[in-house]
Amino acid sequence: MADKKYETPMLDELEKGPWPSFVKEIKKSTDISPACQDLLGVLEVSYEDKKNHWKHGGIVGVMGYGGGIIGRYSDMPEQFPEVAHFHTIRVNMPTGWFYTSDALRTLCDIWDRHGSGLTNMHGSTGDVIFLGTTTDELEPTFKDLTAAGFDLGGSGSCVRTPSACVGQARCEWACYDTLAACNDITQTYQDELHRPAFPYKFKFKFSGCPNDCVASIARSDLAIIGTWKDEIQQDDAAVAEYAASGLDIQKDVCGHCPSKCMEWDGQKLRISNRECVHCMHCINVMPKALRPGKEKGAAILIGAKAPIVQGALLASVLIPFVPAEELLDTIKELTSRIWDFWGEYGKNRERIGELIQRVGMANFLDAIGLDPVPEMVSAPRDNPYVYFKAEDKI
Amino acid sequence: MADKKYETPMLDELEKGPWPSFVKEIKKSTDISPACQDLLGVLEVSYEDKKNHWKHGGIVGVMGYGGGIIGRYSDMPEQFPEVAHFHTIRVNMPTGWFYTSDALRTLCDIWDRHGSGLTNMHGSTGDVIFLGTTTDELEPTFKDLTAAGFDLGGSGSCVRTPSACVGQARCEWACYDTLAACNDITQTYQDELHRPAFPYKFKFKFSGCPNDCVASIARSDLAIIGTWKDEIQQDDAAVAEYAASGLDIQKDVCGHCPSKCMEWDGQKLRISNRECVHCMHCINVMPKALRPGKEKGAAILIGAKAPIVQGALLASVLIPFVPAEELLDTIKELTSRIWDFWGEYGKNRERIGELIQRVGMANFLDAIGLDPVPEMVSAPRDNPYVYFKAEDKI
Amino acid sequence: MATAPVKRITDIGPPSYENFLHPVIKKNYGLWKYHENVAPGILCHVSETGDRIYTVRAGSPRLLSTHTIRLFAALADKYCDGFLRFTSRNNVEFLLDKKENIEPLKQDLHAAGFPVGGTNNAISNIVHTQGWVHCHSSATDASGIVKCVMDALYDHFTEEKLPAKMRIALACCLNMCGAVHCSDIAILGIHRKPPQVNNDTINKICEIPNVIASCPTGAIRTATVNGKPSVEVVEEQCMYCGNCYTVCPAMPLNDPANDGISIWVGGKVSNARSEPRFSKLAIPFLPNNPPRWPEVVNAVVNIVNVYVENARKHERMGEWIDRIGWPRFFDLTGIEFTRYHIDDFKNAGLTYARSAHIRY
Amino acid sequence: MATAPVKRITDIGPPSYENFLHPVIKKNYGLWKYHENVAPGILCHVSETGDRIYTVRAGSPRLLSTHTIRLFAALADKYCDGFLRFTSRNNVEFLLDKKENIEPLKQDLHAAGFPVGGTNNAISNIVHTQGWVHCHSSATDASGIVKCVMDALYDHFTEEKLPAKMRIALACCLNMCGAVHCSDIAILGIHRKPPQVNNDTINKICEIPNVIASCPTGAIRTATVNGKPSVEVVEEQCMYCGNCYTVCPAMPLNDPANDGISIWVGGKVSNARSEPRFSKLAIPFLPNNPPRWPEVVNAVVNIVNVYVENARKHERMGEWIDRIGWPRFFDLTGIEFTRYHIDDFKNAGLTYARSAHIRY
Ligand code: SRM
Ligand code: SRM
Ligand code: SRM
Ligand code: SRM
Ligand code: SF4
Ligand code: SF4
Ligand code: SF4
Ligand code: SF4
Ligand code: SF4
Ligand code: SF4
Ligand code: SF4
Ligand code: SF4
Repeated sequence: MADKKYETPMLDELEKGPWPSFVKEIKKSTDISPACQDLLGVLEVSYEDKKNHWKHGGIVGVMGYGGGIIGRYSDMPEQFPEVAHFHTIRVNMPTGWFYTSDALRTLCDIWDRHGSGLTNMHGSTGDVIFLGTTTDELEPTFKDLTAAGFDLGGSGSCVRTPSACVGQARCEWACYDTLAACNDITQTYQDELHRPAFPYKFKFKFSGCPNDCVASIARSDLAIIGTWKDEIQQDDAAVAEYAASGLDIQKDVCGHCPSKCMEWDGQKLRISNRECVHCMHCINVMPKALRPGKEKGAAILIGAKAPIVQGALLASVLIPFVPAEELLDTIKELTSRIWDFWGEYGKNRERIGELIQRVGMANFLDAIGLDPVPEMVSAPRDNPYVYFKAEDKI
Repeated sequence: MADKKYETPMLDELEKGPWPSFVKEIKKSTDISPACQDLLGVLEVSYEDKKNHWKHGGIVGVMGYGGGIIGRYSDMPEQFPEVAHFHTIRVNMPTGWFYTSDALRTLCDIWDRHGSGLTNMHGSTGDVIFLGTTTDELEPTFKDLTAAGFDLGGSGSCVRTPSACVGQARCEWACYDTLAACNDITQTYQDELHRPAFPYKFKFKFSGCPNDCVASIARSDLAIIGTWKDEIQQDDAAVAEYAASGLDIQKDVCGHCPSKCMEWDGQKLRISNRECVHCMHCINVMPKALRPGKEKGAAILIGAKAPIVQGALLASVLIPFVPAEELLDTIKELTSRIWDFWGEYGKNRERIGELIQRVGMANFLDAIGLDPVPEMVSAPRDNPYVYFKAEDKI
Repeated sequence: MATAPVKRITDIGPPSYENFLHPVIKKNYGLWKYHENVAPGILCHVSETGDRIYTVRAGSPRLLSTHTIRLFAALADKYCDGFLRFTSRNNVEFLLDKKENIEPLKQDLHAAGFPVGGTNNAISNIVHTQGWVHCHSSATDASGIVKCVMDALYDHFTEEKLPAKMRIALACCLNMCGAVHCSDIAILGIHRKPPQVNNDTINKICEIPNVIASCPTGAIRTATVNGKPSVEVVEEQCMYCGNCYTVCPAMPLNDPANDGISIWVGGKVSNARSEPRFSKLAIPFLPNNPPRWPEVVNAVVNIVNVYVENARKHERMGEWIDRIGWPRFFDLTGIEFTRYHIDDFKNAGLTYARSAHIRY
Repeated sequence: MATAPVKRITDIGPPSYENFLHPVIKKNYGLWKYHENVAPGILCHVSETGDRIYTVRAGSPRLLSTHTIRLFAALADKYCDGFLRFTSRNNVEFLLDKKENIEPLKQDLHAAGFPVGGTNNAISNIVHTQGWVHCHSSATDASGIVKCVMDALYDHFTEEKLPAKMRIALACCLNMCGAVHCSDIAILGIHRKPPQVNNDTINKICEIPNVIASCPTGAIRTATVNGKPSVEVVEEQCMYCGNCYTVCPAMPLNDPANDGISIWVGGKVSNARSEPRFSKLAIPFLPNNPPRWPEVVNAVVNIVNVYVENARKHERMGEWIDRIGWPRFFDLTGIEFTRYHIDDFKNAGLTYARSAHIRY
């Protein structure tokens, strides 16, 4: 650790306590870059002032890319010259956040050479965040990254870095290969990822089952959620073992089944698979006894987003089920139709979810050439304000 | 029955079949008034044309009243002169639709003298509907009605005829005296009922318990729904009898309890009354064993309405519980504050429910001087778009 | 010498219900302890005092001649000491203190063509409205369809063979006079053409700004036609609600070829088990086909049958659909799911299925 | 002689994950059969082949120095043949094929200050954002509050003593980078003053029509100030969302006295049991009180404690509140219910309690 440059009594308080301390991390990095000292300095000021000391980001980037860098300037550049520029670089993580120690060290080496030595592992979208460098260092960092086989993630109005749950790599419930799908989509849309050309951002997230461990339904414009179509695979002996070991199957399993489609008579568990909504609960509770069915695939949902502008949205069902083998083709075909429509009709800063809200799902379906199915709605309309189309009238 | 005046082959089809026939009723009445012949005639034309033959109602009424009469004119007056005028008179029914045979005959006598002899027993709001007379007969009918102790119901932008379920007169579940309350409110607001002075209509409905047998929650601006605050009265011996007689208490009673607050171990039924939402289901299924608690009263809900203009609304909770003894005073106090606000801020044809939607519940509560309580919402807001008031900021 | 004018009686309100209560009811007012379903259409309420009152409920077409009302009055005199009432669904209820009077009353009613039933898990009377009999707004008839549907469902009125209560209602236009919007099955008259503006009269008989303001979707704008101030309707923005017509007679929207019926399901009013809720669109359009409306009757009967076959005890229509899901409802009933089922009014976004809870 | 320019490498995307998979994972890819919760922070996945892979999950502050990343790399070399990953909630997971390596790894991690835990029914890491460390939009810090809250909830990370999973998240402004809006407990930075328009620069650096269009509530209108085109904000219509600031730097809305924190509860993402749902407002405002934010920490700890004491097994926060009702939630937590809890945005009407299902 380099010598202390500023008094940071408030930040020092955050070195205390059992949870690992980000302040310690910043302090540790002061030997990598002088920017870390100034970051501590300006952050202490923020802690005193109760406000941030950053200016609205300017447009900085690497040659030929429109995204991947978040420009950031201090509003106290004279006092903290080392963070006068303090841009972040979003590095597209390997799908599923898998690394070898070598790969990690490679990233560290690059960042120690060109930046603050501070990172986020990872950003909320999933990227490796290189936290803080100057404009001059952007291009050299990029060069080293690509040479090492890494590339930038997304920012701005483009495809954002897609992410996937651990999936079949380490999870018994993955109903399709989330890692392969996510990686394929990431590679397929490299141009759209690096060169913002959309009305706003577009996020893909891939979860292998309805537990949705990458929160795709809450945070992605296109959420691919694994599921199955046939019967839950059931091992009666293992069910009996759970019961014998004290699990109250009636209460803890059947009692929480949202579709009330399970019956337990003390001996035999009966699932009305026809009514099962594929919530995962029973499987979660008895992983040795129950497993997703064999006819695997995914549901595709559309339009999740945070509150800005017109209010937050969860994703809604677009295609209730696509068999695993057809998944990638379907996603790509669908995506191109969605982007065509969005590109033409989307307003500036209008996410696809908000556009659908604005034009209505039925019109959206017409535009992308999908037939309406009841799975798309929680219930049919309750208001009688129906716009009948001319062709349906006399 | 008077001689047939028109061929009505289509209507004749509606004399067939087991359900009592309204066509027979009209035909029966042809001996009372020639209007019934012309009504059959014009209705047959409607059946041929597939559209009604009535003109938009004009303003007709009795002296000093603004409501109670629905003006109606035929659009084929030359062909059907007897229904050229065919106004309805809304007669305020006795609360709870209770009659003696004499009272009914009194009404029949009046109507045979002055109108078509056709009625609706009753209109959707609850009135006795005298169906069809001429402008000239309105005042004489009114005179005879009041002489016999009857008065008109509401129409136009006024208090509409309040209605109540049978309540304590014949129902073991009534948590307050719906008939007394409804009758009192009807009498108290005679002026507001007969002389439209509001932005739009205002309906009161009184149900003795959450079964809501007058559909108050769907159809009234102020819905008074009986309920109780303490524990469900439980007769264990009677519960055992139900069980013995074959009722599956687990499945049929506990299994449908929306708050999952009942437990049945085969011997004893245990209700966590603290969590009970007072839905009535268990009581409905076991009326001999379970009864509403002893601390009785009502919840007051506001703002139900049909779709026009901004979409249908169910009523929403305004006061979660008022003890039975305080109910009438509370309703009146509340009503006067509501009307003050509505009178001042309500737009033309804006029901109170829509006004609340427009200004927001919190502002409405401020205006009528009620404190917000969590019972008013199904859940607190999920969007972070909070308008903080100046007094809560620094 | 002029006679003094008779003082005009006004604002007296209805006569007090207390005048019309059966003595057993008066005595046991507020003291009822429980009730029994004696038979379809027959209830017995038992008081804390041990007294009993029997109710015999009969179906009615609601549109009643005074002849029929007098008939009911006579039956009440014969069997009930003259006491009777009507229900919130327009049935007539005879109130008896003598059990032995039930059967003869039933027989007399039957002879006069009035079925006894509608209690407990039966289909009670259809709440309905004026239709072509009296209302200028109507997109369909009311009494006629009700008659046809109840003819077809007659046995469900006189017997109790449903899993739960079933409430059917009909309204002849979107004003929805009656709790149509919260019914197990709702039959709703609809228009499908925008209003035809009467350019000659509108300026004389209506306030044009009011007409414009009346439209929930802002489909109406000012226009000058033949030099006269008028309005025009943007066809794509009109969803035929008729509110402009309610406000202004110069905006009629009847159109026999396009008027018709839509069917809605799964609503309820009671708080029993699940919360009250609106009915949801099942069939966007069926033609008006008087006098027997076979398309509507068949549609309703089909839905009732599928429900009866599939729902569990105590499940109202909407609760049953909750359990099986809408896709299966459409599947089982054979009703086509169309773009019109997807909401596109104000809160449409909240009806999209925002979870991976999907049945296959 | 000039050297040929090195071809610039672009659009290569990330290196393939396949390069980074542990051999046991590669072999058993897609063949996992079930898993066991060995201990807090330790999972064992068992394959159809009988192979096992162990996961040791350690908490991380997310803001990591390369020093710490190198430390993780070294531990991975020591115990895991160099294989590790990070989770979607920013924990680090060491992937071991040797059970006997678990304990020593745990001890090394512990010695370095990194707790093992966060699996199963524990409180996992707090998903969070940049805060004062890097973002110009922030109404509060992120890492600082996370540190304080996790210090207080430390035992809930290292032990599994909750009725179900609990996900806490923090976002420093309404942009909500992270799934804050669907968390069991969400900590959200908020502004409470309208933007202060910089009348000198706005016309130069922003497109005024864009600024006006950016406002979800239409609170911004054109104005001329000192002869220059600018905008003004109608204070009553502004709900401090900051969208105008995102679009235009001349609309800053930081205000130390009024910026602060709101707390939201009961959201979830998974489809397990109940559908995914948004978090709902619990506490409208708590002050920014660095460095330890005691008000926020106490509020969160209180909610966690009340939940732990009252919820049933398998009930996530929101599911527990479903059962007991919001009135009781406010009652048990001692949180005041205010006018701000009642929604008044677009779909507000749908949040009013439209039934007589009431708990007393
Ligand atoms: C770095 C990161 C937060 C973090 O600490 O992890 C981040 C940081 C910013 N986000 Fe974000 N967002 C980040 C993930 C998210 C997510 C989560 C996700 O992607 O799963 C969301 C919510 C999901 C969504 O997209 O709806 C998110 C929703 C927003 C929004 C609101 C967008 C909306 O449609 O509602 C904005 C505002 C904007 O786009 O103008 C925003 C804008 C920003 C900006 C660029 C600020 C701005 O107004 O220009 C922030 C730059 C901060 C800085 O100085 O570094 N950020 N942002 C995350 C990206 C790292 C990465 O690439 O991995
Ligand atoms: C007679 C009756 C239907 C029936 O056959 O029973 C009726 C008939 C009319 N109603 Fe109604 N409404 C009748 C009960 C209702 C109800 C049910 C209720 O009160 O419980 C409703 C739904 C509940 C509600 O108020 O929201 C109802 C909602 C409407 C509406 C829509 C109001 C709204 O706010 O959405 C209109 C349109 C209007 O007010 O302009 C309306 C308008 C009308 C008019 C006056 C037509 C018009 O546009 O001017 C109808 C006159 C028909 C005629 O020619 O006789 N009628 N109307 C009912 C009154 C009889 C009575 O007094 O007992
Ligand atoms: C007579 C009447 C009240 C009145 O003042 O006129 C009435 C009377 C009774 N109702 Fe009702 N209800 C009456 C209209 C209603 C309505 C309103 C409506 O239909 O428009 C409802 C709400 C309907 C809805 O939810 O859509 C209604 C929902 C109930 C319920 C709840 C049913 C459910 O499970 O959802 C019960 C409880 C039960 O039946 O188990 C109930 C129970 C009863 C009981 C058993 C109460 C009692 O202990 O006396 C009465 C005999 C019911 C029966 O038919 O078996 N009553 N009841 C109404 C008869 C209408 C008719 O002729 O059929
Ligand atoms: C490693 C990770 C995926 C990844 O690719 O990184 C993961 C891995 C597993 N999840 Fe998850 N989940 C992971 C994030 C999530 C998320 C996303 C989030 O938290 O933002 C969710 C949705 C959270 C929500 O609903 O708000 C999530 C909801 C679940 C659930 C459903 C829990 C519930 O009852 O609602 C299960 C099933 C269970 O635990 O019973 C589950 C189960 C699992 C299992 C048991 C799956 C398996 O068989 O391997 C894994 C071990 C879980 C554990 O922590 O005990 N995982 N899991 C993520 C670890 C995050 C962390 O560091 O804590
Ligand atoms: S989303 Fe499903 S498949 Fe993916 S890690 Fe979570 S539990 Fe496993
Ligand atoms: S997955 Fe969910 S819905 Fe299906 S049976 Fe299991 S608990 Fe029930
Ligand atoms: S609403 Fe309740 S009290 Fe009134 S009649 Fe119906 S069941 Fe009885
Ligand atoms: S009244 Fe309803 S909520 Fe209360 S215990 Fe009975 S069934 Fe449950
Ligand atoms: S529903 Fe419409 S058409 Fe029918 S009576 Fe009411 S206003 Fe008239
Ligand atoms: S019918 Fe309704 S939507 Fe159409 S113009 Fe008239 S008011 Fe507007
Ligand atoms: S939540 Fe807001 S303040 Fe925090 S990083 Fe995202 S944009 Fe910046
Ligand atoms: S902060 Fe939001 S609401 Fe306020 S003026 Fe800016 S965009 Fe509009």
